[in-house]
Amino acid sequence: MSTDVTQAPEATDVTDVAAAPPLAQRARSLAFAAIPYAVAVLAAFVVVAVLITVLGHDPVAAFRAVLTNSFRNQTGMVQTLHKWAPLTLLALAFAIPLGAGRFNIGGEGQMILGTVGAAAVGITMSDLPMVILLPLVLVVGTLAGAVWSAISAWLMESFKINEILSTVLLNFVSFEVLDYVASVVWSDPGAGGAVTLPIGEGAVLPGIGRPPMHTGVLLVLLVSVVAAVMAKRSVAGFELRAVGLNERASKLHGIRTGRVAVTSMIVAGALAGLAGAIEVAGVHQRTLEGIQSNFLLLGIIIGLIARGSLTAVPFVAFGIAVLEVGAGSMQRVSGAPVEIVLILEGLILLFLLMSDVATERWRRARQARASRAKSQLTKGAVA
Amino acid sequence: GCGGSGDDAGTDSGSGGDGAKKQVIAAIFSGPTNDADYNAVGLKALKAAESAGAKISFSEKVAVPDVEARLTEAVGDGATVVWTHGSQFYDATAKVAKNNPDVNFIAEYDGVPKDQPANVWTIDRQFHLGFYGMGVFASKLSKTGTVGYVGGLSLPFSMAEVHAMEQAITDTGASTKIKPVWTGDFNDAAKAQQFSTQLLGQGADVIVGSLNVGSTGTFQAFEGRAEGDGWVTAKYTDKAAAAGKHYAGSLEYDFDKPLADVLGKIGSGEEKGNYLLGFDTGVTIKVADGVPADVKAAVDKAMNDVKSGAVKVKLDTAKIG
Amino acid sequence: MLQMSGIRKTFGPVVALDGVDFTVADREIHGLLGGNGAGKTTLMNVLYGLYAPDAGTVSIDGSAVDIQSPKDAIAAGIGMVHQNFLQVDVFTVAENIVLGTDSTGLTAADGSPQTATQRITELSERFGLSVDPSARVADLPVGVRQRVEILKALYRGAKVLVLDEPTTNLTPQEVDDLFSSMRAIVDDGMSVVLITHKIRETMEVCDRMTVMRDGRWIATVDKADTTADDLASTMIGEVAGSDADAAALAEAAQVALGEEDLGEASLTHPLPGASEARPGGGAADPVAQPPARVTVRGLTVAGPGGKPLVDDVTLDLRPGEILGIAGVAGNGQGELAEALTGTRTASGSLTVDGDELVGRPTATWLRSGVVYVPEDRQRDGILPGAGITENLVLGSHRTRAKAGMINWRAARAEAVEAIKEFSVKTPSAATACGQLSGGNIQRVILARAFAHNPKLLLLHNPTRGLDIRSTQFVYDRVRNAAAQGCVVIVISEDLDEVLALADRVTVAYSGRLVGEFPRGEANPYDLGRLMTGVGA
Amino acid sequence: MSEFLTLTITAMVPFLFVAQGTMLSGRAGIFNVAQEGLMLLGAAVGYIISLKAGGNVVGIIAAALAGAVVGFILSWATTSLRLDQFVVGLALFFLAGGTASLLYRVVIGNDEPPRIAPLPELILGQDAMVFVALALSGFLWWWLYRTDAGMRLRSVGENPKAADSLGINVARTRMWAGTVGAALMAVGGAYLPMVFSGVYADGIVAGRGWLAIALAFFGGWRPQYILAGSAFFAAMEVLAQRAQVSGVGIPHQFVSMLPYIATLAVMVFALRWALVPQFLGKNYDRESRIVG
Ligand SMILES: Nc1ncnc2c1ncn2[C@@H]1O[C@H](COP(=O)(O)OP(=O)(O)OP(=O)(O)O)[C@@H](O)[C@H]1O
Ligand SMILES: Nc1ncnc2c1ncn2[C@@H]1O[C@H](COP(=O)(O)OP(=O)(O)OP(=O)(O)O)[C@@H](O)[C@H]1O
Ligand SMILES: [Mg+2]
Ligand SMILES: [Mg+2]
Repeated sequence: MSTDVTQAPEATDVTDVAAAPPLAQRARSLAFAAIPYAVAVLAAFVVVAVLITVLGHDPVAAFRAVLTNSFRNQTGMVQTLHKWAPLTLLALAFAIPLGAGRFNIGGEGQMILGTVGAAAVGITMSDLPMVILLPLVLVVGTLAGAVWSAISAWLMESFKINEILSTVLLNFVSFEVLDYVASVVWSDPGAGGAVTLPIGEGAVLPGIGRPPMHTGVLLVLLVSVVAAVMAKRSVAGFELRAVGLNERASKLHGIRTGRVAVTSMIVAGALAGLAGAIEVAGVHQRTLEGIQSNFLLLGIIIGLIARGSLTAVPFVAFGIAVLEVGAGSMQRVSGAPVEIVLILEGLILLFLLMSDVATERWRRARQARASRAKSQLTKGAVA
Repeated sequence: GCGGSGDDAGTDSGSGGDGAKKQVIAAIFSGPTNDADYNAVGLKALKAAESAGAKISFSEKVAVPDVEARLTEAVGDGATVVWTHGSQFYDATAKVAKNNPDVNFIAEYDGVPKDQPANVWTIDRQFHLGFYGMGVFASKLSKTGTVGYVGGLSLPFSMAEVHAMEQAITDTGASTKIKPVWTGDFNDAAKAQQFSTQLLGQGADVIVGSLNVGSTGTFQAFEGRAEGDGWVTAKYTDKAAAAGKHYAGSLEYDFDKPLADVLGKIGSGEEKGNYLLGFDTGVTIKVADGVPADVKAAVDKAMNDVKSGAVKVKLDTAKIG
Repeated sequence: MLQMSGIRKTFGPVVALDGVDFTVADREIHGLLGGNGAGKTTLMNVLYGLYAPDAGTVSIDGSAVDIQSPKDAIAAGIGMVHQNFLQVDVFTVAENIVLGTDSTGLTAADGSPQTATQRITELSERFGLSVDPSARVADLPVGVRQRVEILKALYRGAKVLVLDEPTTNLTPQEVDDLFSSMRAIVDDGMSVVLITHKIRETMEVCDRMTVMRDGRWIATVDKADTTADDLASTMIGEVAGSDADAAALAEAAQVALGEEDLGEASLTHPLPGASEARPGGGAADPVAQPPARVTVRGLTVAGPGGKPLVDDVTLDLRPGEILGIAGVAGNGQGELAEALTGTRTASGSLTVDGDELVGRPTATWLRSGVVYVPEDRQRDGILPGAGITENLVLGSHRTRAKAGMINWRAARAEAVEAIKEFSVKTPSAATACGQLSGGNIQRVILARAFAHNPKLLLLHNPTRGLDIRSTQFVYDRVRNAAAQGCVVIVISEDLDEVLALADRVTVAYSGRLVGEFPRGEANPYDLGRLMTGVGA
Repeated sequence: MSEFLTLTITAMVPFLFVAQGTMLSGRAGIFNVAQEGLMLLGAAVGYIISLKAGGNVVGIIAAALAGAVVGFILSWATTSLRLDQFVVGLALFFLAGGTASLLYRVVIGNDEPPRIAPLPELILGQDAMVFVALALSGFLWWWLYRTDAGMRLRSVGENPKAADSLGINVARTRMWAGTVGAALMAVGGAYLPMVFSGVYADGIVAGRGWLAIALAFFGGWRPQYILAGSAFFAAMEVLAQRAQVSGVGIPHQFVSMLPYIATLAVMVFALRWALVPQFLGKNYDRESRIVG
């Protein structure tokens, strides 16, 4: 799963492995690499356009909404970044344990616990000044997420209970926890849903710009840079990958594999918890039923599209955030039924993956042709 | 930050249009508008507004975390009135309203919110009023003296509904017992079916549903029972076709008039207010044909008493269960 | 009867086979020889339909066959025993054997096929391959699993049986059994292709041999027309033309040839870089004995049934000393190796330069200079999906890090050096280690081991599956490390190897170390008796 | 039959279909994660076809076919193209779920949905699908452990390379196991409107697809334990509901946690059966030396 390893430059001569290709060449190859993805998105749009037309709506308006919504003004951008933040954290929460070969499907429950922890502090200590309250809210949310994933990690290490099983079940438990907190403990009587009371003023993440973007976005940016650097360069990142690649060999070479796996799960829970805390402190100022949205699934998808590379996660997350924000407005703008969005997203995903395969096949075919030509040439020379 | 170049381009594009004060309404629905339930009722009202000359657009199946984005986009696209259908959207609506003082907002709220912005109308659904009538209805229908109440989430409004039913029973001097349960999901029909079956098994013979599309499960629980052996009621819309022979009626909500009224007030410059939903403004208990006449009479009387003020229904959100 | 011609196969930039021709006659045992990464496995995988060749044809009995998949190969009468067993661990022997054949006649009684069981028993008797059909293969020792693999092929009525380095996993007795089975198979009208690095084995059992090098066919010879030495030099190639290299390779060639008098040979012809040069000098130099660098006291690994897997092992090892531990596989060598390197919980004591290590985490052992080259390299030695660079860093990743960060640029540069120094055949340092041929994987592991500057180096079957040149290379490296004061323990089932390397030889038997012979006093006969539990 | 038993059995049936479908695909190495979407699609197709064609049997068959199409796409994309099983599964979850809603919208429109006839009772007050589900579990057990084809399928999930080397067509085995497995999942979805609600609604599945994945793990990917596990889980669910109906004095949110926590608790004491196919979710590439 480790891209850092498998995507290294294609060198045929051992000696030039250490040298990186020049920047211009890299930029160009990056641009070329983007073409298949663009084609994939386009293909998905074409299929969906047919569908929209058949249903009697205007596909052009629909797609204009999808693609431009994030960029046409600051509001779109802020909305996109507000989506990007939890998506990135949830994707990391999936990708980090994945590095160690563990599937954390519990990002949703961990995030919910994060919102509950954050809201609990934000509501009960609402009078504290911001310098104390805000950090406290974020820390408690993070810890709550970590504790939730620690349960799965503990079951996994001590009882060999598959983490997919335990995280899925704990997600369902977390819904009940949230329901209890939002409709019993700190319920907002006026809200027609399970919604808690608002958190104190001092617990709110300050915004910047107009419309305000909450500073949680910057926090997530920082977290993703740290995560990427740690994954690429740190001992911890290496051990994580090693455990995922071969647990036995890692153990024989001095890595405490159990500890690495458990840590990866707990870090994941902490990140998901932080996502919850940021949603509370930055967006909703409370926790509420449904606050987890579909961040878990999108996070998994992002983590997998990034092939576990933590460096790629924030970029992929941005792409998905643009799509999500844009797709959401499609119906209002074009009148096309809202289900089209799901179909579009599903197709884009499928085609993106397929474009990878197509590129790879094309590249291999070209390589094979080239190497055959070369061998013909050398044979000719000998003859 | 995200680039400092632009001033907000979209905001004033709508207001500069033709001189006529044609309203451009954008609505936000929480579920699918073809649910034959709460969202369908909303769409109907919106369509009515369209017939009355407004320009409309809407988003459905909007999750709470996404509503702010949908609202801002609607404003950006030139909506002059934005309506969020469902009180879970109030907070986001108020927030966006504060940022967009030139646009009018209609939100729903159970009660009167604190710090209601100057450009926000709220519609108070007062579910407890309707359920007072349902209390009379169910109590009269029950032969066993046990009525099951099947809710989704145990929200304050749901508590108020149960308390209002209890008040109705006390007021009518009956000794009917209410067994309230919450399935955890307004739309999970399977859970509703299971709970209803258990309630029926435990001696209840009337099921009062306070669900959305999950209500179909309460109907299904009567499958295999003889006609007349128990009754089931619903909320929001007439569900006679789906419910079958045990259907006693429904507490129906119609938003056509409330929406038209509020739009009218906004049109006449009244930008903030609280619109109360009650038996005089679109709420009604529609009793099915097979229901005994005395029951129907009692329900009608209860509705009239509430409407006239002869009966004061207490709003009690105290926790149960 | 079988003819492959012009076979070409590339993996990305790697040309694994370059126009190879290969023929097998009726009723012959055909040896396929060549260095690591020569393409032997690849050629046979092409034959078996596992790899689609870029070019080339296969014909059987004169008519061309189109082999797209193992199914076609099986239908064409080709059977193959793979270098790494391809078995379903949770299945029984019988299930593994009949899997995929038509109508296995499963019964409800014990979930194992009745008629099939009969046939398996019959086959195993006929060819001397005894197995228990109802045993779960995961629970079986390698020797038996090997037999299961052969039975799988025979059960399908193979006419040509390919054995890819079958002897690497076997004890000498088992090798003899295997060879007689092979004879029986040939007598039954089949042909066998035997891939091996052991020239002795080919000379013993093969009728003809083909030598490959660098993905090309080099020569095919009759046994009658060649000698072991000729074969060795053909395998090694042009380089052997120079005298210096030839001399350097002689010893490994001897091990490969498996000359019986090797014990003496090593006494009478001291080899370059051998004992005298070393500070410890082992038994050969009794005068100036420095104090022990590694002491082991009562090292014991508890076993599941009360009987310890490793039983009260006590050793004193001087700097520069090479201890050889011979033994038949399954006498607790694996557990002993792991206990001696801190990768398995054990009781007792082990000190390196006075530091007690038992009970400390593996990382501490590594930091104290204890380095382990495990036997099962695929499973225990590498991160198959990671590049060579990362594999070389494994184990030293903590010590080389500054502030918790690894300098990958430096690591890459080192890797490029190591690849050159250890002649690892790879397209790049970023190539996934799992893609390398068996022998090249071992080179990577050794490169990593020596880079640790070990104080105690434990090698378990270090040259299994290595070609002559690599074997010699390993020996030189081991002696070099010893010359610098490293204590070396070589655990090997290859008696020749133990005798060639060790200053002192002992035998693992049933979890204990029995007997002890200084260099030169050990002879294969005595050792053999200890190994089988007869002597001492 | 006692009400408790009847409720448990009916609650178990959809889980059983979906978890056994998950198991069947999984034993061949295909880890389907589109259950939630497949159940929705099954429910929508089952409902619509039952309504329009006037019979539950046709509805169930149509649902199975719709599921099979999705399963075929999953299997093809992961065996022929070797796309990541998880991502494709999630993409198909979106696609299937979206298609379900869209179909319903297009066919039924905005009207109040008519109810379809419930599944008729067969014997013991249980409908035919109960017996189909039980028979299916028994059949799968027999087929997996007592037939050659079953053995081949298991080998593909445990060690596809070994299977391949014995001439077993790994891709084909995975193709049909993935297809049939998905069809079963859709049937599990179709059961919902036929028994619990009479109509289709977007909220009808409510996470049961994800729970079915957990149940496949809970049952150690073996049909007999999946049957036991689904029954246990359903019983816990009904028990929790019973507790709420009778009123136990603890907030119902905590009572509702019972099935999930009980399942985890059982796992703590049942390490032994917690097996997972070795190649679950891993694509097989014949020419790659790297396993997985
Ligand atoms: N599946 C594969 N993917 C990539 N490269 C491969 C693959 N199989 C073989 N190779 C490469 O082809 C070359 C020949 O490998 P092969 O395994 O045939 O060698 P061999 O002669 O069997 O060596 P050994 O004696 O070490 O087993 C090597 O360079 C190897 O890295
Ligand atoms: N002697 C027997 N008689 C009847 N049935 C048996 C017998 N042995 C095993 N079985 C059945 O065969 C199946 C496999 O049994 P077992 O408990 O060994 O599963 P397993 O090997 O752990 O599973 P898997 O092979 O899937 O990993 C089970 O359904 C078991 O009940
Ligand atoms: Mg080989
Ligand atoms: Mg078994």
